[in-house]
Amino acid sequence: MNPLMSLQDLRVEFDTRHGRVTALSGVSLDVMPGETLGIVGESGCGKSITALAMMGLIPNPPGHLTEGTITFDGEDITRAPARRMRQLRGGEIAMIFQEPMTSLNPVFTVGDQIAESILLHQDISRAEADKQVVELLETVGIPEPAARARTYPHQLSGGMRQRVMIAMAISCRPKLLIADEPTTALDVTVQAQIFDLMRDIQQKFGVAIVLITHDMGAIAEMTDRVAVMYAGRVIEQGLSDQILDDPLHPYTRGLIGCIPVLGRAAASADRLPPLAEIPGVVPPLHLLGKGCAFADRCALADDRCRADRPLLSAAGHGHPVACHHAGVPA
Amino acid sequence: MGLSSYILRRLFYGLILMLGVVVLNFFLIHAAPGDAAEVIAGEMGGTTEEMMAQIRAHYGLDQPLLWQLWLYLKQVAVLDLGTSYHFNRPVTELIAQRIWPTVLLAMSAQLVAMLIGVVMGVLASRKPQGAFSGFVSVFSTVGYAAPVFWTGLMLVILFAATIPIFPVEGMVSARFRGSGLAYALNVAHHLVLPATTLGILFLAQYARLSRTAMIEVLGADYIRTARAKGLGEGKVTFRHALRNAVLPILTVAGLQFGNLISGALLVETVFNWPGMGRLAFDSVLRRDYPTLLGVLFCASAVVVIANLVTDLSYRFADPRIRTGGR
Amino acid sequence: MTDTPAPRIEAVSPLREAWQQFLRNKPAVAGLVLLVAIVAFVLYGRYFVDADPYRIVWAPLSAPGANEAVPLGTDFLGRDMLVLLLKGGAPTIAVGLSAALLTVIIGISVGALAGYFGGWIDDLLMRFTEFFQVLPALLFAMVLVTLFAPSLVTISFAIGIVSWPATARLTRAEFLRIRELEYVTAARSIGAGNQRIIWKVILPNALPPLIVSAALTVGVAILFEAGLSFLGLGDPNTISWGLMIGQNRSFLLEAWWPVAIPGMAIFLTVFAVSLVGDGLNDAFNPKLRSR
Amino acid sequence: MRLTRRTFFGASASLMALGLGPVSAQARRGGELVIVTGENPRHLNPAVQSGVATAVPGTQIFASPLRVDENWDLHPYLAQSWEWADDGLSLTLNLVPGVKFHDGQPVTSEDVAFSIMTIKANHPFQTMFGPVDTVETPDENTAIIRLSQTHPALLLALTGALCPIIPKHVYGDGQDIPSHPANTAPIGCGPFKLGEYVAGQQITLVRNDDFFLEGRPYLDGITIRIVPDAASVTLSLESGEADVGMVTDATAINRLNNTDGLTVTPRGFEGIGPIQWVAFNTRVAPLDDVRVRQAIAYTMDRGFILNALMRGVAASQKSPIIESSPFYNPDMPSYDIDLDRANALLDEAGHPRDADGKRFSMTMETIPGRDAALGNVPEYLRSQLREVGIDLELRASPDFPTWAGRLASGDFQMSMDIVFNWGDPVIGVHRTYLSTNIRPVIWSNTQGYANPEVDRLLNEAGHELDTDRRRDLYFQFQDIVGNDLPVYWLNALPYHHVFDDRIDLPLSIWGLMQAMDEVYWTEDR
Amino acid sequence: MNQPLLSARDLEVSFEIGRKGLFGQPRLLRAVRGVDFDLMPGRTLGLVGESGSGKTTTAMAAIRLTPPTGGSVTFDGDDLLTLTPEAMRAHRRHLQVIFQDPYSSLNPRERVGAIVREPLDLMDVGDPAGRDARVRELFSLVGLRPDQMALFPHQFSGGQRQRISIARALATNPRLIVCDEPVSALDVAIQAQILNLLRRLQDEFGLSYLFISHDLGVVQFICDDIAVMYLGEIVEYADRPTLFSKPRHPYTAVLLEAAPSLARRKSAGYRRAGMVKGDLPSPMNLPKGCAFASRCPNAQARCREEAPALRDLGESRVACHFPLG
Repeated sequence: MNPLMSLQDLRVEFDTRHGRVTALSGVSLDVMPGETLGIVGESGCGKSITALAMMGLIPNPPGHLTEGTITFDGEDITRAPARRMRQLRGGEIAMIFQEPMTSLNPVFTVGDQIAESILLHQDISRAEADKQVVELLETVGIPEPAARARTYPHQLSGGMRQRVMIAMAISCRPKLLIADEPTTALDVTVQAQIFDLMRDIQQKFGVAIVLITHDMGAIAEMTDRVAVMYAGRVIEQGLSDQILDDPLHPYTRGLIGCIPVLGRAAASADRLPPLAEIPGVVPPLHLLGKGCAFADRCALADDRCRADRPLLSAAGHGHPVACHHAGVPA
Repeated sequence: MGLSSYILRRLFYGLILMLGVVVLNFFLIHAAPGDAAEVIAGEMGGTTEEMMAQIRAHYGLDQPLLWQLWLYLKQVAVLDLGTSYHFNRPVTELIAQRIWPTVLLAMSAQLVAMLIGVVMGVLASRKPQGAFSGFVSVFSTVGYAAPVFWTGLMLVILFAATIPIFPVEGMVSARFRGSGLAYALNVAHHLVLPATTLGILFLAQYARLSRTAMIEVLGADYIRTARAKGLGEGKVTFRHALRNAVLPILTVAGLQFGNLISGALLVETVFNWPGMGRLAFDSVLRRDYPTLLGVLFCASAVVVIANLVTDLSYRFADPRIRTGGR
Repeated sequence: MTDTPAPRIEAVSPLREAWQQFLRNKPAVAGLVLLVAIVAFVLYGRYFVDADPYRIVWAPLSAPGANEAVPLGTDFLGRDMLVLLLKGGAPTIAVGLSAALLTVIIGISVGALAGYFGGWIDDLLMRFTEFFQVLPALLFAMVLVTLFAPSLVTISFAIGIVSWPATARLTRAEFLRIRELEYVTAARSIGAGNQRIIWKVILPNALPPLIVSAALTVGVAILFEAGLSFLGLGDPNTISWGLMIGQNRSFLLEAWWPVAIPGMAIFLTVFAVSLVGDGLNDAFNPKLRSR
Repeated sequence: MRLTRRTFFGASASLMALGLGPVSAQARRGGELVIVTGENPRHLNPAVQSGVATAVPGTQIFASPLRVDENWDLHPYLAQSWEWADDGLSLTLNLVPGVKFHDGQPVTSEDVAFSIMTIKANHPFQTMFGPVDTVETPDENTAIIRLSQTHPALLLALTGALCPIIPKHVYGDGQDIPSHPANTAPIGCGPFKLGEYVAGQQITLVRNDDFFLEGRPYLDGITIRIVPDAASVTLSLESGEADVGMVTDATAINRLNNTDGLTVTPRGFEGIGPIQWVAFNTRVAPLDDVRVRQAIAYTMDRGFILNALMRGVAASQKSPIIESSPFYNPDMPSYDIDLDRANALLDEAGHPRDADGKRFSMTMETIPGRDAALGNVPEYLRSQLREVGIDLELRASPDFPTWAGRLASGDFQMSMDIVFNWGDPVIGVHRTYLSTNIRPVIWSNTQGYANPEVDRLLNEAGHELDTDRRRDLYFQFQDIVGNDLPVYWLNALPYHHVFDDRIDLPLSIWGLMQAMDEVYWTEDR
Repeated sequence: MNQPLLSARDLEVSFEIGRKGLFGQPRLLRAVRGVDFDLMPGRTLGLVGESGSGKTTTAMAAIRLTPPTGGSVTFDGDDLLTLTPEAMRAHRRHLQVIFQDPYSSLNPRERVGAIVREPLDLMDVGDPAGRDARVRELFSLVGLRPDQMALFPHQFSGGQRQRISIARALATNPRLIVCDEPVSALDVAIQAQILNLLRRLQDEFGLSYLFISHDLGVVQFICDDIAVMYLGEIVEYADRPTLFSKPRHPYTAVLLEAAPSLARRKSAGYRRAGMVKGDLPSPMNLPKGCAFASRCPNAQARCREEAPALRDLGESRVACHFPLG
């Protein structure tokens, strides 16, 4: 099967106060039709920029896509004309964002905003679009959809707004839905509702999803495959089970180990053992050296790590990982 | 809260404010040394002491101050602002003649400034680092820094002597006798320079403000959403961004009215525009109490009403306020 | 288990950082240079040109450049425009500064109390503020000046009285915003009282926009003084740029320079002040920085 | 005395023909006139309001008994002839019969009597009709003015704006006349009727088709446009927006002088005689010393004021009486600038210079107004007084009443002042110098000047009907005040009439303040 | 059982938000409704709930940083709510707070050394030299270098700032620290560092924590006792093993079901058993019966009529008419 979307060796640079810094480097990812790909990492690792690159929405200036190609459904869209990208965006590729509070325009009704998207990509009348709006709102589980279509975003709760965003995203039956931390700003019960909804949508429409998150729990629950990013690079990639059960990169391992997730000896009356820690912080992009970006925080790091950047490779392991000491227990 | 109850409440506060304005000004003006009778006597070209006493009695100036205030407030309540000492006519009549030229001048300056300013700001915001954006920044600083009367005087020099294509004085030609469209055109011709002078000041502010507001809005999440839908930049800018950037612009437009009246006062002086500003100035110089109080009252009323209109348009433009709660 | 590896980092205060940011802003630096030049001209110009500004030195309304002795020409009495410009600068700027100071003092006091305490205090103070906003500023200032006779003091006072509401609103907004921030609660949680929180915790953090607004108020006040002088309500015993415009205005059609030159001086001063103000605004407001 | 009377009679008889004569052959009917003025009237009734602003429209709407020409000669108007009694204590006016007010009511001697008594009671110029006891009305067309004492200025007081005949049936309704509503909607019997009055902006006058002088006025209408800004007045004349203007601004006059198609003339202001002077408060130190006043006079260069400040278009004025008046004494001391003399006088008066070269400080009042020109002389005086060690501080009154109040109450040291002669010295000159007129009102003897000899001379001149004898008395008066300097006269204000060359505009001593029924366009605009 | 260090009884907090019409009745938002809890010395009490549950308001009211409108709070035997402002200020040295947002909880205009020192100055603890030494000590204690004392907050990362906050809270040797979501704004790797640090400090100084969090994982890691809050009320109160193994309130069960877990795999075809419908009702118009009834999978007629009180079910206390299991 051909990938629905494929990023090859993507490099994105930004002009900042510190000069030009590399935000993404050598990022290669494939999204298969109908699957869910997770991209996980700490803030600043480049996962959101990857999502924007997929949408062709890297802000320019200050951003520049300097290397690599993006193909969608067999078409090279790396430097596609703006018109073509607009057709794809909202039509074939849709996106939902982290902040449902601010991602809807406060001065238009939610119905208007969904209808706008529909009218942009389908040649139908406004009345028909309005009908679709109500159907979509019903699909995403909004009660009294006809009435809600006439409300403004601020009259809805966060969860409802994210549902509206999803309705807007699926309005033109996209093949790919990019969800950038869609539940981070929501309460856990609402997060669960949204996840359930996304799963339903995927089943119903067969849409491929790219889920960007920092939450390993979400990865487990939602994704088929996962790419772990660190400092603008993919450092480990594979089936979600492989990554969760058998992480090879010390960073991935740390990331999984440091989460106080439920289910570990929950019922024990004793104190739980201390959490695993990754010392230090993510280095700023403008201070990256030529070695492994994780070397400063890594217990396994040696001179080679600091001098020579490991490449993503599946050689000798079950799945691709970028580490000289892959698989060595810390 | 419903719209009508909102308006009622605002009007109520507005009335209280106006009452305060009247009372404060009344006391301030009457606290000045000297005597209104001297004003009137002076206006008549000199007089005797007996006549001064007569005048005092005639205008009630021999009454206690609080009693005068009470009488004045009673008059104001029925929109009678008294009789001008200088013009010897009802103040309401004087103001009625003068208020429209001022409103015309202020509103045309405001409208033109807003329209052009917003367009400039929007264009500048699309390339915040671009040359045009830089021009808008500098232009707005220039427009802000030039004293409005000075700009006016410079325009007078330019258009009086060098390129006399616009009249530099008055609102309508002296010998003009037409009406209807011809009259409007004549007035418009006279309006060009004063409105430009006054407008430049505000144009600069609106350009700067809308540039900032647009840059701010264009960075908002919902703009990213609009782009993610596949909307073109034109629609993103004018449909999604501008509708939101208009809100801070409206706020400032509302706060601007007081300044607008102040600016109009100077501009009217330079261009001999027959508005309230000149009336006010004449009344200050002649200590024409009733006229001065009347002008201050009406100017405040204009500001109160303008603020109310701004608030209402804000409510209209921002559904978060219209539908209550945020 | 320290987070940051060894290299010592120098302490960079937010003010210093803003200053560095300011220095990167070319128009703002140009404005600052211009402002310093104007102030130097006004303060030290007498070392180059020292004369009684009232002295009649040449034929009235002599054009700039017509006579080397009076490079900027003469006014309607034949007084040296250059000397007048020098002497008129200090009062002009002084009025600007003192009016701005008054504006800031009243504005910050009212805004801080309203924003910090909220409730009925806020309601009351805001009604009071609205009241002053409804009064047409220039008209009201004219009334004040005529009542108390025109002098630099009354003019500064009048300008201050009519200009403070904007500062008060700004201060209030900042206080409302900062009041909700956690470091204010943190200060309270370690036992800081209202006085300390208002003046030592919130105010320093509210200052950046207030400094910007104060800088711009200086410009506004200078324009205001010029407007009053132009209307003939300036202090007749103190030479100011506005007074020069007012005095020479009736000769405008015969001689443009006695009006244009002080006008230009006012313009340049306010222009410089507002460039600096804008620069400060950008420097203090990192949101706009990257854009 | 007999001679004088005959002179007056003669003048009236010979010129009667002109006043009532046939329409001038070359005069053309039609056209309108736009007059632009910086003066803003309170209302339009000159009977109770002095000043040019009211007088210009007022004299078009109201007619007076007599009129005067540019040579101070009198002519019939509403009165077709007049006759003095031998004792000079009564004057008989024979009115033109059948004259009607604009509302169609007839003009009778009752109206004349009512008008004169109204003016006597309400007009600020108390000396004008002060000696009038009664006005008798033996028949509809005859009015006899009875005087308590001889009054040489009476005939002039019956001309122009000084004696508008107002309708008794309108103003006699018992209302207070200074605030009478008809003052802004006046009914008169003059050549023009009020069209529209927009206070502070514009007065439109339309031709009175029933005017009693056959064929007059020639113009269809007059628009008086009130433009308080000097530059604007100039520009509107220059651009042809206005046809006639009273221009008071020196710069503007120069500019207009260079404009083609405009006549610019100082004529027409002989009557009002606008004099600008520096007033001294002779009651307070150091100005109670005549040497100090003289020293100050010596610091001022009239030539500079005339040339630099008045831009060469104002006339010099060395005397209390306007120099174009027959009573002007040309031998007045002129106090040409002499700083040494000034210093010497100040030393002599006991005001030595201190270490910094300063003698003393003084304050000077300035008249508030939008016209900065009024502040120019004080500004000049400040510069000059510094040369002789006097610091001058200007005290700006915020408004006219404050200034007037300070002068009236003697709360001043020096002040600028502008005072009009108003035709006859009795009306406009005596008030400033008579010690009996030291009153707390403006434009009285606010200097507090008291000289018994001056009082005597003026009182005598005020009753003297013989012109030569009167002139002699005024010459003596001018000699004394020229030395005493209760005020220091600088110049006549640079008032000029400016009008389109195509207008035939006879300018009497009252200028535009007399009926403009004889004005016509020599060709179409 | 020994005395609780902090104990709240029937705590109430209401806010006035606007009025109906021009002169109408003020509208009240009841943010905290009759909350009782006891925090034992040396232990950690967790207040758990979603946004709007009133957990932060409860904690802030308990230490009088938000004025309570009813109830009582005793700290070490003293009734905090009746103390004079001066006495309350003196008590604050024993009651410290760590805030949620590391970016707004430190005054950006003060050097971090001064921030940590400020409580010592305000409480007049020790002499100036001693205070300097104490600040150095605190910096090492939380894993910062003393030479960083001269820096300003914006020069630190989020995790470091939270360490500074902790140092400030520790400065006066308090007995109780209120931790208001201290790690929710941090990346997971940093979160672990801070959680471990908090626990280490607790052991070292015998601190008591009132710990507020929406994250059950974090709560499970650090808390000994847990109170689950919903719309201003405590709906379940139990010790950690009990709560996580045997949730009795349907809401607690729902929370546990919704919380992220590595155990639920898409690959294994995981489907959530059931989830609450809709959103939190508005606290302005609370229902007559149980606040959770509108979203509860087990709600019955009685739940909508009658508000359940918190009752003792042996190991836990639950406010539900029909507790689970």
